[in-house]
Amino acid sequence: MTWVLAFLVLVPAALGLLALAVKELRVGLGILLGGASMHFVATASLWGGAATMQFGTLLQLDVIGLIFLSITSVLFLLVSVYTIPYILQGTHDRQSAPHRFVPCLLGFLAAMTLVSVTQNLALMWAAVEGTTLASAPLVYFYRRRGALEAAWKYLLLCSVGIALALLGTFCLGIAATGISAGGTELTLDALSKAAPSMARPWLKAAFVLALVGYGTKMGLAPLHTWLPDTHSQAPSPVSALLSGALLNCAFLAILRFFQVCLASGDFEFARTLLVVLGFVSIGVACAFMVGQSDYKRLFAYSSIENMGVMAAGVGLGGAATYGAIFHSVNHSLCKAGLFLLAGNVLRAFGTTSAREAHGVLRRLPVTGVLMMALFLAIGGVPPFGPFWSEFLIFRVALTGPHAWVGVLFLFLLVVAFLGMAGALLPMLQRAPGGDVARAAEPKLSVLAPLALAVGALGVGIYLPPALSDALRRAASMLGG
Amino acid sequence: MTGYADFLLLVVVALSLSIVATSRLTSCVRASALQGVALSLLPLALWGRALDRHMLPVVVMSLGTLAVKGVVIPLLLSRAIREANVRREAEPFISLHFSLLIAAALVGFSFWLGTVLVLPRSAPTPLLVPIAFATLLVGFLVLVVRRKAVTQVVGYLMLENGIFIFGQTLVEEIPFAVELGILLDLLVGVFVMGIAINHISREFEHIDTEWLSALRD
Amino acid sequence: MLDLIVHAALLLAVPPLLLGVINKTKAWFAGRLGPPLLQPYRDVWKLLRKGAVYSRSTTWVFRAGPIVSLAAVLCAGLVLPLAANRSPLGFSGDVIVFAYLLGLGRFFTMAAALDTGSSFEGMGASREAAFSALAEPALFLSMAILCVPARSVTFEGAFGALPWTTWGFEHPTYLAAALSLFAVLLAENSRIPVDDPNTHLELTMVHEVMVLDHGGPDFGFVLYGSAVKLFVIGALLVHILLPIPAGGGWRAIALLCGGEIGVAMFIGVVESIMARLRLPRVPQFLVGAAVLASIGLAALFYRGAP
Amino acid sequence: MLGLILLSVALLCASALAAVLVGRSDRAALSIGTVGASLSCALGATVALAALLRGEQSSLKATWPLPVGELHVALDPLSSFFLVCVFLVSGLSAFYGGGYLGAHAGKRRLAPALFYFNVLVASMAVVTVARDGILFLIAWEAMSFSSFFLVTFESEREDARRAGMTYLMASQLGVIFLFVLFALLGRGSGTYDFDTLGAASGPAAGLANVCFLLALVGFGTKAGFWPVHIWLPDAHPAAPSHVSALMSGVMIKMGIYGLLRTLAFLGPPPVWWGALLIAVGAVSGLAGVLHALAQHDLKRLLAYHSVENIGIITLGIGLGLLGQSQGNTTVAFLGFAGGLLHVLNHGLFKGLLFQGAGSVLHGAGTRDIESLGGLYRRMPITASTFLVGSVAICGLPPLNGFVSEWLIYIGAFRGAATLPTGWAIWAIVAVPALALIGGLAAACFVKAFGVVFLGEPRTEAAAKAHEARKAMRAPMLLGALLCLAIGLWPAGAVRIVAPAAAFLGNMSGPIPDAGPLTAITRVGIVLLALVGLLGAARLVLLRGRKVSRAATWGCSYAAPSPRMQYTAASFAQPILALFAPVIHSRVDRQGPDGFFPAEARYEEHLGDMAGERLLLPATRRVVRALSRVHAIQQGRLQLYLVYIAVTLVVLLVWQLSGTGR
Repeated sequence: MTWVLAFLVLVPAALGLLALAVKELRVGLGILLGGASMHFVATASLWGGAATMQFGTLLQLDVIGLIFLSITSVLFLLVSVYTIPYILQGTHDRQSAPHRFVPCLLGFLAAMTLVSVTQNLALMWAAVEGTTLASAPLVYFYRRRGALEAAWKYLLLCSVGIALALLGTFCLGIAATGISAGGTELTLDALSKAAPSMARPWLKAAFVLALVGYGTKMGLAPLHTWLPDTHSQAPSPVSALLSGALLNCAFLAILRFFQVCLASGDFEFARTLLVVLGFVSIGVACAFMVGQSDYKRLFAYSSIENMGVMAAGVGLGGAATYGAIFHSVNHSLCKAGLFLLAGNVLRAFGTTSAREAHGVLRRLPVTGVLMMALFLAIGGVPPFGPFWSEFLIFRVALTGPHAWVGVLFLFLLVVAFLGMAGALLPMLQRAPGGDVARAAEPKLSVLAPLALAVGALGVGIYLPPALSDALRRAASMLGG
Repeated sequence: MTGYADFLLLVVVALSLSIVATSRLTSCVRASALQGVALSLLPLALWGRALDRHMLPVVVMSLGTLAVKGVVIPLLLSRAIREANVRREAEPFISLHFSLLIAAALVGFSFWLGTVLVLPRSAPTPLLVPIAFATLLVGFLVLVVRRKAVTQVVGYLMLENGIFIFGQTLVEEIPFAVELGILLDLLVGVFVMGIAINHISREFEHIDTEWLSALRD
Repeated sequence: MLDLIVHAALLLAVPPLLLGVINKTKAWFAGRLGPPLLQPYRDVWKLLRKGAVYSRSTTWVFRAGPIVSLAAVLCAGLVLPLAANRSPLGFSGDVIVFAYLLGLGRFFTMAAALDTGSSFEGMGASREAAFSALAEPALFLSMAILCVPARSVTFEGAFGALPWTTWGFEHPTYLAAALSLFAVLLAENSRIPVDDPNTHLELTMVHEVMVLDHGGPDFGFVLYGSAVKLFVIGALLVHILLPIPAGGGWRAIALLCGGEIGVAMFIGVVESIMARLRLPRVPQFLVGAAVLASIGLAALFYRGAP
Repeated sequence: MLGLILLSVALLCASALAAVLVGRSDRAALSIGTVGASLSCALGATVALAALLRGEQSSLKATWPLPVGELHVALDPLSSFFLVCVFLVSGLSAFYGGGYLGAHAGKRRLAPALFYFNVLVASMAVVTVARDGILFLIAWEAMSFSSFFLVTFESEREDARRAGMTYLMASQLGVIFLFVLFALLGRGSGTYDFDTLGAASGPAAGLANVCFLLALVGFGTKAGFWPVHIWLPDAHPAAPSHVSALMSGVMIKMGIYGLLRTLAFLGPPPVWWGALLIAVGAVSGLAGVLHALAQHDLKRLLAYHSVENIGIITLGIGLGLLGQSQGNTTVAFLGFAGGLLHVLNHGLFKGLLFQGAGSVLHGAGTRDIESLGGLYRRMPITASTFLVGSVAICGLPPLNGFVSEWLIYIGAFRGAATLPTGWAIWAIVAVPALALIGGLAAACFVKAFGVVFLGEPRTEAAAKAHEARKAMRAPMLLGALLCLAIGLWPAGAVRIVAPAAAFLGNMSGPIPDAGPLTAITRVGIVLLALVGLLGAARLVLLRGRKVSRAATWGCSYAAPSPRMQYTAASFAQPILALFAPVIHSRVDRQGPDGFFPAEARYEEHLGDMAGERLLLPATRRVVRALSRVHAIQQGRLQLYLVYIAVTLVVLLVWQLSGTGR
């Protein structure tokens, strides 16, 4: 059974190389869809399996990884469904190379999968860097100056951040050396075993470096600066994957380091750091969401906000940890859907300015309704999923030692919601300018968002016991 | 053998500072190439005594480093320079002298870090940690104060070099494959950056990242 | 039963007399002979026997105005004790009904005025609205002065609790109540200094201008209604000022009528010696009354009367 | 009983979904939605009434699939009473809406409106029966958002969207307080079940005070206390009229309900709560009626009157608390009963008035009072019912508004007479406040009714106005009848309110006597009899006499025109001039100048002081402060790298300093 882990990583990679050879678009899309569904099936098969499974020395999967892996897999499947009409009748302008799209996507998938199925921190580092390299060409899919600039910033900032993360990994390794004779491997288990007797300075340095490094990738303010540019310039399916899956991978990497801190016994400093960066992220994101006129940037900032929520949740500990993991599920569902819908709007109106693209509800009824629903969902309106996760975190924050933290948390969330409303509601509700004609909405291009919206509503109304159980176990592994 | 190691480390620092101080791109690239060569020697100098134990990793690592950091990447960069035909840094954000001062301060800071972060095990040389941090931070400085894309890549390389130095302490811990993976990542990374630089020079007629500040709020 | 008959008789018969008294007083002050004392009765009777002319723009609201307002004041008169401490409709809480019945009458008078679509009558209605709104607090505050110490919300209880043995400076609060009630009376019945009942320039009128278009029986009702209103509020005042025996009887009736006539004469004196206020100053007059009453109330609480 | 209530809720939701499913055809959606809503409201109202009269107390629990709380609903007198209000007014509005929306059929998709309307009613019902904090908050949010979508029903209109945004801001910022409130209440037990919250005999005094203030602001935002009422005068006019009727009639009362429900958790109230509520009520009432006088938009005027009436209700509740805290059962009962009865009454006559406004809008095509007039002869039913509503809302006998205000008055007088001096003053404050509010309200509605329905039409549109459809007239007539019924039979109305009021003052034993209510009936009958008598007398007198019709006497002015009638603005001017300092008025005038003055104009814009002096500037300041942060995202890669470096160094120093040897 455990060979599935290798399968999950290798198959997308191999298919990616295969697709590189193929020039015919439809074939490439076929490969994409095949790879995605295979990946999905394989992932689904893992849910029945043991709590943790290992393959070789490098691949190892626990429940946390399983959750993030499943998110990635589901999103990727839906995104690849969405991609078919997007590429075939897409509006990619001069010299954009659609045939490079599929290989990069598959490589991206492989890297992200590797992040969640390994527990060797060094290998995980390599995988995260791999995600950057695989997705950079995707960001620069449309050969536009803006896209180029975004790609360049993405590449450089994330590489630098990742470099710091590598340093952090090394620090951890150094901290672990000399505890058991003959060195320890950089695997989570070994490190956790060694953790209690690690030299604290190294441990702290390691966590700080990892937090800053992977935090850059995860988009925690003030390290988030690449995120809005990239998300707004990349093609919508890519933005959906970046926001819904990639950020989670970075978060997972931080969580691995956090686990080591937990094992070491003194983790309060880590929690404090997470809470501080989390709140900074939420606040900064709020500031940019109020009066934001570019809807794709708006969604990007909302992602930053939600990353902050997750970090703060893990930092607050207790039931909030559960909330944080649950929130990462919810956020991926909502935000991926929103970005995909943004793609539809962008195609219909040809602008990313919320002020110019108005009358969505009338021009694109299905897209408009879905966008409204997902906006409410991510805004934390019951009974959608995010409401629950955010409420759990809020409750812990308010009943904790400093009640004002909870109040601040809630206030910032509401401000963010209102900022989003201020930009989106006119865009959705205003009367369409000029022709009121309904624009075409291909079935496949609303199918994926619909599924995501249903999912976001579903986990809010009825959380499947399997999932809630997995969340609970993951939370307990993270000190919740 | 640690004498050689210390010597090499000092060479590395000197080269970093020289990169900070020079404005000609070609000499920046050359200096970083030299740094790569010095780094490729470092494993031998450090682990030469223990070659019997880690023969393969050490040798492969130094050869790989030599190839990647000493040869391939410099060639890539100089090609990029030739295509974009720029000679020297127009004017950095901060004057060279001042950035040199800052670099010195950073070196000082990294020595402080060295006092805080003590290698638990008997280290080959105490200079390892401070120099690693120094290289890293100076690389950061270069990234920050220079405008040209090429120099920024050079700065990124220095960053990586610092980490590489750091990694020297972990030859046993890090599995072989992973090290190769890291090297590969670096290579591909710089390769992609090189492509990006080419696109930039084609788009904007030069590789000045000044022009890359259109996306903002 | 007898009480009821007496009550009704007083309520229906006396009011026009008061108008006559006022006019007589004013004439006497002006050195004129003046109209006969019973002239108001004749006016009403004459009007009731006339036909009517209605504006084309009016609806039944216009016709309902005089009827409802007269009905309201009559009802208020039935709520208020006249020559005895008991009234036909009195009950615990009747003070409030009393005030709101007056309000009902006013509402329909104003509506009727607006129904004609004439700017003059609209103007009158607007002024009436403003002044009466300001008069309400004064009315209620002075009633509170009566009710709170009596620990009762009925006229019966309030009047019963009035301390007759020692009056005046022993109980300045009642003086305050009486004064502000008198101010309310002047305002409600559109008397100088609030309004001049027999001015000739519509622009300066308040109440009279509202009923410009009414004629015949309707105007008769209006005239009679205002008289009844005067009588009713006057009766309230008289009850505060004079010890009317709770059991009723001839002496009570005499005291009431005497008191009413006294009030009417006093109004006449005021109208003769005062000029009417400029419209913008009227609110100050009413607010002053309210302030006076609240001072009285404050004094009441200060002395810890309840 | 409870089961039936839930059944009607389910019916509402089902009809809502059905309306969406058949959304392609407006007619079908309209009929399904309306019928479903009316039926379930009828069912719910009767059941709730029965439960109320039988003093039913039943509860029902179910487990919840999520890690927080559990599904817990229950009935008690308070809930039953508010359920009666909700279902009664909602039923009328739904029926009216059937006719009202019919006019829109074909022009716009109606399914959403019907969907959200039914969801709104359902959510209000759930709010009143919820016994678990989470469920309560979810229903609350559902209520806010469904009403939000109804407000923005005509979302292509700029003002509707802006109103919606204001409403959204208000409700979301308000709900913060509620979340904090419940989280604080559940702090100890970790559960939000109302039983446990209530059982704990109230939290510590300090926490209780905090909770009370939180509830005051949080629920007050929905109820529309001054100055957090600011969303209300925008939202009500923007919404379709049957929705305005619903929102103003019952939805804002949910704020009152929440406040009352919270008071049950907080243990015995300190006396200053009552005083504070009285103050809030007086201020809201006066501010509301004054701003109402300043309005020329009929629905806006009515919206401000909602603020006024909420103020009256709050006065009553404040009195009740005052009495309760002093153990004075009579005052407590009178206060609570008056407040609650006014909740019902306001629901009835405000619903009626908004429906009337809707018919005017529908018949004459404008809400601007100044361009109406003379509608009486064009839409008699609407006009007569509107007149009834106006008299009722002014609290004049013999209609229902009088009864509730009377109770509050009596309570205030009793309180003044029996409470210790320090607090008796607060009781007596209520008296002149109510009196002034009443007087101003009368002025305002004479203006509204007179200028809209009486006199001559001021514009073509008004002249061409037509009467509302049958489906719209029926509920108005029914509402008017109910107003009269309660006014003439107060004893019955008080019997409905008494259990809830007794529950609030948690009084055991016999319900105290609310005074001789039959006497009010007697007065009312006598009054009507006198009116009839005099009317008959008039007919008798005029028989055989010459009755002729002529033009209004214009003081012998030759060419009168409808434009010369007294306008609403001029009618209200004397009062507004008196209160100018507390109303935010902006005058924009260009006087005639020069020898041949070209033009002269005078505009006076009367805004909302709370909005334009308090809340708007505050919001602007916050937004400006936030936009300052944008400086950090200014596009330079190098700068971004500096952020990373600085963060790294700062965190390293923070964490590592002191850990060295």
